[in-house]
Amino acid sequence: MGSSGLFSLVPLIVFLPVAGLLINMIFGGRLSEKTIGAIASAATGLAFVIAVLLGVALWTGSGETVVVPFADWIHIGDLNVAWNFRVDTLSVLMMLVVSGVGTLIHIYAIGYMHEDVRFKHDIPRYRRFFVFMNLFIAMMMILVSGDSYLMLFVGWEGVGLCSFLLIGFWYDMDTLGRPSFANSNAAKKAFITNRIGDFGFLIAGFTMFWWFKSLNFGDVFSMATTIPAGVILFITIFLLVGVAGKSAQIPLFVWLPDAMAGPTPVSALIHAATMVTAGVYLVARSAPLYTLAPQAQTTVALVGGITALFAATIAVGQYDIKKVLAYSTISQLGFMVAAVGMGAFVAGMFHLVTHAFFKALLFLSAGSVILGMERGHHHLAHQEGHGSPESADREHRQQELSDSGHLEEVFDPGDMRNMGGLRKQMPVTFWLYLIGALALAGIFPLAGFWSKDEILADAFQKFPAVYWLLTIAAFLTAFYMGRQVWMVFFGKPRHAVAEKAEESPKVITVPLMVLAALAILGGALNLPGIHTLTSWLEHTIAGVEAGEFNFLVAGLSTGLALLAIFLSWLLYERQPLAEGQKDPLKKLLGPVFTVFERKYWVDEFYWAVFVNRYVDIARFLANVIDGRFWHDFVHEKVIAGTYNWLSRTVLDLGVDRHFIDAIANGLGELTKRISTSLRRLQNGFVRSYALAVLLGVVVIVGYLLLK
Amino acid sequence: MDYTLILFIILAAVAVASAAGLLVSRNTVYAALFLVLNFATVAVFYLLLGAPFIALAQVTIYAGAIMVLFLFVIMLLGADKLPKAKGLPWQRPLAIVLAAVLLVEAGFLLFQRLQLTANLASPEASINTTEALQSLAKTLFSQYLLPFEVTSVLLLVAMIGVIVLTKKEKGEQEA
Amino acid sequence: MNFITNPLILVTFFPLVGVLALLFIPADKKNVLRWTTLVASLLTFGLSIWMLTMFNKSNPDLQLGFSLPWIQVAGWNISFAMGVDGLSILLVLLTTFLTPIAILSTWTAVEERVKDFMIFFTLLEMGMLGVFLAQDLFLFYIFWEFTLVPMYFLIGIWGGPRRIYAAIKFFLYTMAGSILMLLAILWLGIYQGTFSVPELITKGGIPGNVQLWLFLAFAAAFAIKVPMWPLHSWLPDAHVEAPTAGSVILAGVLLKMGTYGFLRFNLPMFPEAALKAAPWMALLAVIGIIYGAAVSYAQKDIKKLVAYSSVSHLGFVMLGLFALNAQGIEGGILQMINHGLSTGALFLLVGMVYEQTHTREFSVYGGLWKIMPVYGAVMLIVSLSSMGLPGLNGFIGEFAILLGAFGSKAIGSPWFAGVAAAGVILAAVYILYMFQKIFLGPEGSIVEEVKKHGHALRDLNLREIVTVAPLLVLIFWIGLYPKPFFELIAPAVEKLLMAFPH
Amino acid sequence: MTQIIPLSWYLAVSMLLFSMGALGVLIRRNPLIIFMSIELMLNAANLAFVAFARSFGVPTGQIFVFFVMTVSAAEVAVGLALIIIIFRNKHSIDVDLMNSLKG
Repeated sequence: MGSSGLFSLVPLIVFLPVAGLLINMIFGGRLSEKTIGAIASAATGLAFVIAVLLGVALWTGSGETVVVPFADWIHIGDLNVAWNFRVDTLSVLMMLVVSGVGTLIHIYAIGYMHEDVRFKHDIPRYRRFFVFMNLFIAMMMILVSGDSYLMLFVGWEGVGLCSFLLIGFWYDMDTLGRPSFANSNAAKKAFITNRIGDFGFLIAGFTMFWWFKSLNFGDVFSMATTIPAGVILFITIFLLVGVAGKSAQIPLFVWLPDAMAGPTPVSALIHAATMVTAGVYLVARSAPLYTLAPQAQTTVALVGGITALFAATIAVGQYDIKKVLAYSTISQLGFMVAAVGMGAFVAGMFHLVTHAFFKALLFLSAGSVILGMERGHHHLAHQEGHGSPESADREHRQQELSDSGHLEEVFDPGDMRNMGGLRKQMPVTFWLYLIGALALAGIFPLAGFWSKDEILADAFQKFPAVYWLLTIAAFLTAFYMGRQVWMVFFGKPRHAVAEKAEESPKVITVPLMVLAALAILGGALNLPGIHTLTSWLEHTIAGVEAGEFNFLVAGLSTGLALLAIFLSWLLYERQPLAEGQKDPLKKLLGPVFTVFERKYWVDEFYWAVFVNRYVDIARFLANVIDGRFWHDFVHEKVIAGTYNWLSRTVLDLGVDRHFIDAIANGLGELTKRISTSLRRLQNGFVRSYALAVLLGVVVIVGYLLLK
Repeated sequence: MDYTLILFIILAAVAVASAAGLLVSRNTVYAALFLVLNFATVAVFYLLLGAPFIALAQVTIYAGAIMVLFLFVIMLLGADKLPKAKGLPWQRPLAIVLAAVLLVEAGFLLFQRLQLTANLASPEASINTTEALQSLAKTLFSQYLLPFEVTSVLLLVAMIGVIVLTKKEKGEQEA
Repeated sequence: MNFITNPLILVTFFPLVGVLALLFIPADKKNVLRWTTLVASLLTFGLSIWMLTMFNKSNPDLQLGFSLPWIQVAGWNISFAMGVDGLSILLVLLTTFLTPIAILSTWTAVEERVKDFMIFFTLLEMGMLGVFLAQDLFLFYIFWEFTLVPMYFLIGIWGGPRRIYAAIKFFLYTMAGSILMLLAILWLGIYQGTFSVPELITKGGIPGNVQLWLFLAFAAAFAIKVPMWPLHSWLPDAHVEAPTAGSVILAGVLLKMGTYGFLRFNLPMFPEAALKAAPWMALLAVIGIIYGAAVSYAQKDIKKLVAYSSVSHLGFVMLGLFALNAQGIEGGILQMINHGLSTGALFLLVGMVYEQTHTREFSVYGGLWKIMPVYGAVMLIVSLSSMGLPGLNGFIGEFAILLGAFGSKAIGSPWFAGVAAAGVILAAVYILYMFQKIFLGPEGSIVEEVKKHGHALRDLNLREIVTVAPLLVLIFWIGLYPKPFFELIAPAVEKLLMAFPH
Repeated sequence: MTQIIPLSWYLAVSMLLFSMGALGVLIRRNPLIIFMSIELMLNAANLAFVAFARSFGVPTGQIFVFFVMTVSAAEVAVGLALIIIIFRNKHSIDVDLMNSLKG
C-alpha cells in the first residue's frame, strides 16, 4: 500500500519546525522580518501538510495504529526507550489541530509581532519569537506523536519550556511595558507549577515501569488488565497530577491567568488551543488505563467539573480582556477533562478541537483589539506631542517609563473599562469576535454548541453531579462572553484612546477569518447521527460509543445561554458602562463579586501557605541550619574549636609550655649563652679563619709527633 | 763539590729568596714577578728530578698562563698597593709564630723521625730515555683516564662559572 | 607489552611533560605559558581518545592495564597497577576534556603567577587521572592525596578574599576522611595479603561485621569528598573562594572522585555491607537532594547557589549508586559526567560575568539577556541541563537514577525516589530563580556600575564561546543520543551487579 | 760523577716554601697576594710529589702533579673572577674589609 510510505514521513512533523527554527536562529540576523515570519509559518504549514497526508493515509487505509521506529534513545538494563512515532487517529487529530491552528497563528503573528516589537521598542526580538514558536510546535509534535510515556514526557516538558520562554518573552517588563520582574515571574510560575505536575507524571511513570517493565503505549495497554487494580489507580491518579499541571486544573491552574503576560499569539496557541490540551490528550491516550480505574475516572471528572464552574465564576469578575479569556480557557479545559474523565473520550477530544478553533479566534481577535487600542494610543500621543511622530513617541514612552511608579498613569490597552463602542472603529474584528463568543457560548449551530452539548449529554447520562456543574458553568460562560462583547464593542468609548482605535491589517484579519469559518463549521466534525470523529477515534480508543443527541439537554443549555446573554444585555448594554463607573454586577452581587474579582484569593493563599513557607524553610536551612549550625557551630566551634582548644590550651599551655618547654627552653637558653660567647670568634675575617686552620694543623701535627 | 749540588744550593736559595720577596713586597706586580721567578726555579728542580714533562708544564701553565692571568687582573684592578687598614693586631705575630712552629715540626719530622737517608737515583738513568715519558703517558691514559677526563669537565665548569660570574646583569650600571 | 607506551601510563603522566616544559619558560612570558599548558592538556585529551579507541567496550573487565611489583617489603605486596574499565573510562575522558576548557577559562582571569598556576593545574590533572586509573589501593591512595596539594594551592593563592580559610578547610576535611581510609587500606593489605583491587574483589571472604567497618572507613573518605550531607560544609567555602578554573575542576572532577570511590571500592569489595548500608546511604542522599536544593535557593551569591546545587546533584548520583540496580548505577555514572559538564559550565559562565562585573550578588544583576544575548542563551541551555530538561543530558541521568531508585530492592522503598523526585521541582525553583535574577527583569544596577568604570558589559567573545561550545555539544549529545555512553558503562556495571542478589 | 742529592733536601726546600706560602696567606691583606701564596703552597707540594716519584721510581707522583696543576688553574680562574666581582661591588679588594659573615 502506498500509505505505508506516507507513514514514514512522520518524523518530518518534528523536523520541519526544527529546521525552521534552525534557519531563523542561524541566518535570521540577515533576513527581513517578513522572511523570518514566512520561514516559520512555512515550517509549521509544511508540518500541517504532513499531518494531512498522514490523516489521508489513515483514512484510506485500515485506520489502525502504525508505529514508525526512528531512533534508539535510552537503553539501560530492561529499560528500553526508543524514539518511535505513533501514528494513529488520536495522534493525527492532535497533529492536525496543532499544526493547523499553529500555522494560522504563525501567520497572524507576522503582523502582530511586527507591531508589538515596535510598540515595545525592541525590534531584534522579533526573530526570537519565531524561533521559540517553532520550537514549541516541534515539542508539541513530539508530545502527540511519541510512542511511549517517556517520549510524551519529553514533549510535555519541552512545551513547558517553550511556554516559559514565551510567557517571559517580554521578560524585562510587566504587561504594561514598565520595567519589572512581573513577566518573568509569571513565566517562572508557569514552569514551576508545571513541574509539580511533571513530578506526578514521573512518579506514575516509575510505577508503570516497575510493573509493566516498559513505558511503550502498546506494551502498557496490552498488559493493563494483568496488573492489580490498585496499581492502575495509583498510576492514573498521579497522571492526573500531571494533567492538572499542564491543563490548568484545580489545584494547579494558577499559572494560566498569569501566562497572559506572553504576547497574544502565544496565549492563543499555547495557552488556549494546544499545549494546555495536552492533559486532555494524555487522559484520552491513557484511556485503557483509566477505564480500568473507575475511582480515578470519578476523580478526574470531578476535578474537571469543579474547575469548569470555579474558573467560570472568576471570569465573570475580570476586567482584562485576556484574563477573561484565560479563565474561560481554564473553564473549558475543565469541560474537556470532565468529559475524558467520564469516559466520554470522543466528546472531550471533539470539544478540544472546536475549542482550539474558537478560543484561538477569540484570543487573536482580542489581540487585534489590543493592537487597535495601542494604535489609538499612539495617535493620541502624537497629537499631544510635538515634532516628528517618532520622537514624540519616544518622549511619551520615556515619560511612561519615568512614571512607572504610578500604576494609574500608565494606559492599559487590555483593560475593558478603557474600551467601549469599538464595533465602529474595528468592524471586522467585531464580527470575528462575535462569532467566537457565540461559538464559546454554545449557540446553535456554531461549533461550540455541538461539542459542548455532547459533553453535557454524556454527563447527563453518566454523572449527574458533573452535569449540573457543567451546566451552570455553561450558563456563566454565555454570561461573561456577553458581558465582554457588550463592554468592548458596544456603548460609547470610555477612554480617549478607544475613540482613536484602528482596524488591524489583513495579515492579522485573514487568519482570523479562516478560524472564524472553522468556529462556525467545526461542529460538522461530529454531528449527531453521523459521528465522523467517533468512528475516526474508534480505531484508537477502544469501546467509544457515539453519544445520543439529547434534545432536553441541548434545549436547556441553549435556553440558559440565551438567558445569560439577555441578562448581560440587561446589565451592560441597556445602560452602557460609563467612564469610571463601577461594574453593575458589583452592586447586584456585592461581596460575592469581589470574591470573583479577586479570584477567590487562591494566589494569595498559595503564596502564604506554600511559597512563603518554602522561602522561609529555605532561608532557615541556609542561614540557621547550614550557616549557623553546620558551618558556624559544628565546623567552627565544635571541630575547629575543639582542635584549637586542644592544641592551644591543653597541649600548648599545659603540656608543652609547662613541661616540655621547660626542658627545651632550658637547653635552648644554655646553647644561646654558649653561642653568644662563641660567636665572637666568628669575626668574619677570612684570614682569622685561615689562621685557625693553620693552628689546627700545627696542633694536630704536634700531637702526632709527640704521640 | 759536584756541579749538581752547587746548582741545587743556588736554586734552593733563589727559590727561598723569591718566596720571601713575595711575602714582603708591597707592590703586587713585584710580588707576581717574584712568584714567576720561584716557579722557574722549581721548574729547574723538576728537570733535576728527571721530570722534564712536568717541568715544561710548570713553565707553560704556571709561569705562563696563570701568572699572566694574575698580572692581567692586577692591571685591571689597578690596586697594586693597598692603603693601611686597621687589620687584626694579633694576626701577624701569631701567624709568624705558628708558621715557625710548623717549620720546626716539619723539620723535626723530616730529619728526626723519618730518617730519610735514601738517595735519589741518578738523573741520567731516566732523563736519557724516553721510556719514563712513555710510562707516564701510559699510566695517565689508562689507569688515570677517568680522572683525566673529569679534569676536562672541571675546566669546562670553571670556564662557564667564570663567564657567568663576571657577566654583567642586564641593566646593571657599569661599575 | 612495553611499559612506556602503555596508553594509561601515557595519559596519566603526559601532564608531567607539560610541567617539564613549563619549568623552562620564563615566568613573565604569560601567553607562552598559557599556550603550552593548553597544548599539553589537549595532547593529554588526544591520548585519552587514543586510549578510548583501544578500549573494548563489550569487555566488562579491566583493560589496557598492567601491574608491576613496586614496594615488596616486609610481606607487603604493593604493585604499580593501573587499568581502565567501564566504571572509570568516562571519568578519565571527563578529566582530560574539562582540563583544557578550564585552562582556556583562565586566559584573562589569571594574571598573577601564571607559571605557578599552570604548573599546579597540570599536576592536578595528573593526580586526578591517577586516581581514576590506579588499580592498587596504595597507588590509589597516593594519587588521592596528591590531588589535595595542587588544589590547596590553587584555592589558597588565586582564590577570593577568604581563600586561606577555605583552602585549609578543604585540605583538612578531605584529609581527615582519608586517614580512616588509609587505615582500612592497610588492614586490607595486611590481612588479605595484597593491595591489588581486582585481586581483593575476587578474593572476597571478609566477614560481615569487618566488612561493615571497612565500608564505613572508606565511606568516610568518599562521603566527605562527594560531599554527602551532612559533611558538605567545606564545599561552599571552597567553591566560592576558588578561582573559576579551580571551581570547574573541583565540581567537575574532584567531587567525582568521591562517588567513583564508592563505585570502585565500596560496592565491589564490600557487597554485603553495601547492601546493608544502601537504605541509609539513600536516606542521606535524599536529604542531600532536598536540603541542597532548598539551601541553594536561599543564597545571595551566584557561586554559592551553584555550589549548593552540587550537593543536590551529587545526592542524585549517590542515590543512583546505592539503588544497586542497572538503571540506578548507570544513571549515576552518567550523572557524574552530566554534573561535571553542566555544573562545570555553570561555574565557567558565572566566572565569565564575574570577570566583567567583579560581583556575584544577585541583587545587582538583572536584565542581562538583552545586553548579552549569546551569554543568556548559553546560560539558559546549561541551566536547563542542570535542572534536567528532557533532550539535554541532565534528564537522562536523573530519570535513570530515579527510575532505578524507585524500584530498587536494596533501598527497599519507593519513598526515597518519590521524595527525591520532588527535588526535581525544587531544582526548577532555584535554577529558574538564578536565571531570572541574572537575565530577566529590568536592568540591574551592575550595568550602570560597569559603565561607570568606562566600559560597557560585552557579550561572550570568541575565546569564551570556544570555551563553552564543547560543553554544549556534549550536553546535547548525551541528551539526545546517550547510547554510546551507556554502551561503555553497561558491561562493567553488569559485572559489578553480579555480586549483589537480584 | 754527579753527586746524588738526598730526597730529604728536596723535601726541606718544599717544606720551607710551603711554610712561607702559609705565612703569606696569613699575613697579607691583598687577596691577589694571598692567592699567589696559595699557588706557592701548591708548588711546594708539587715539588714534594715529584721528589717522591723520583725516589720511588714510579710515574704516579708526576701524574698527581699534573692534576694539581689543572685544578689550580681552574681555581685561579674562578678565584680571580670572584675577586673582580668583589672589587666591582666594594671598590676595594682588602680582605679585612670583608666581614659580612661576622656572627
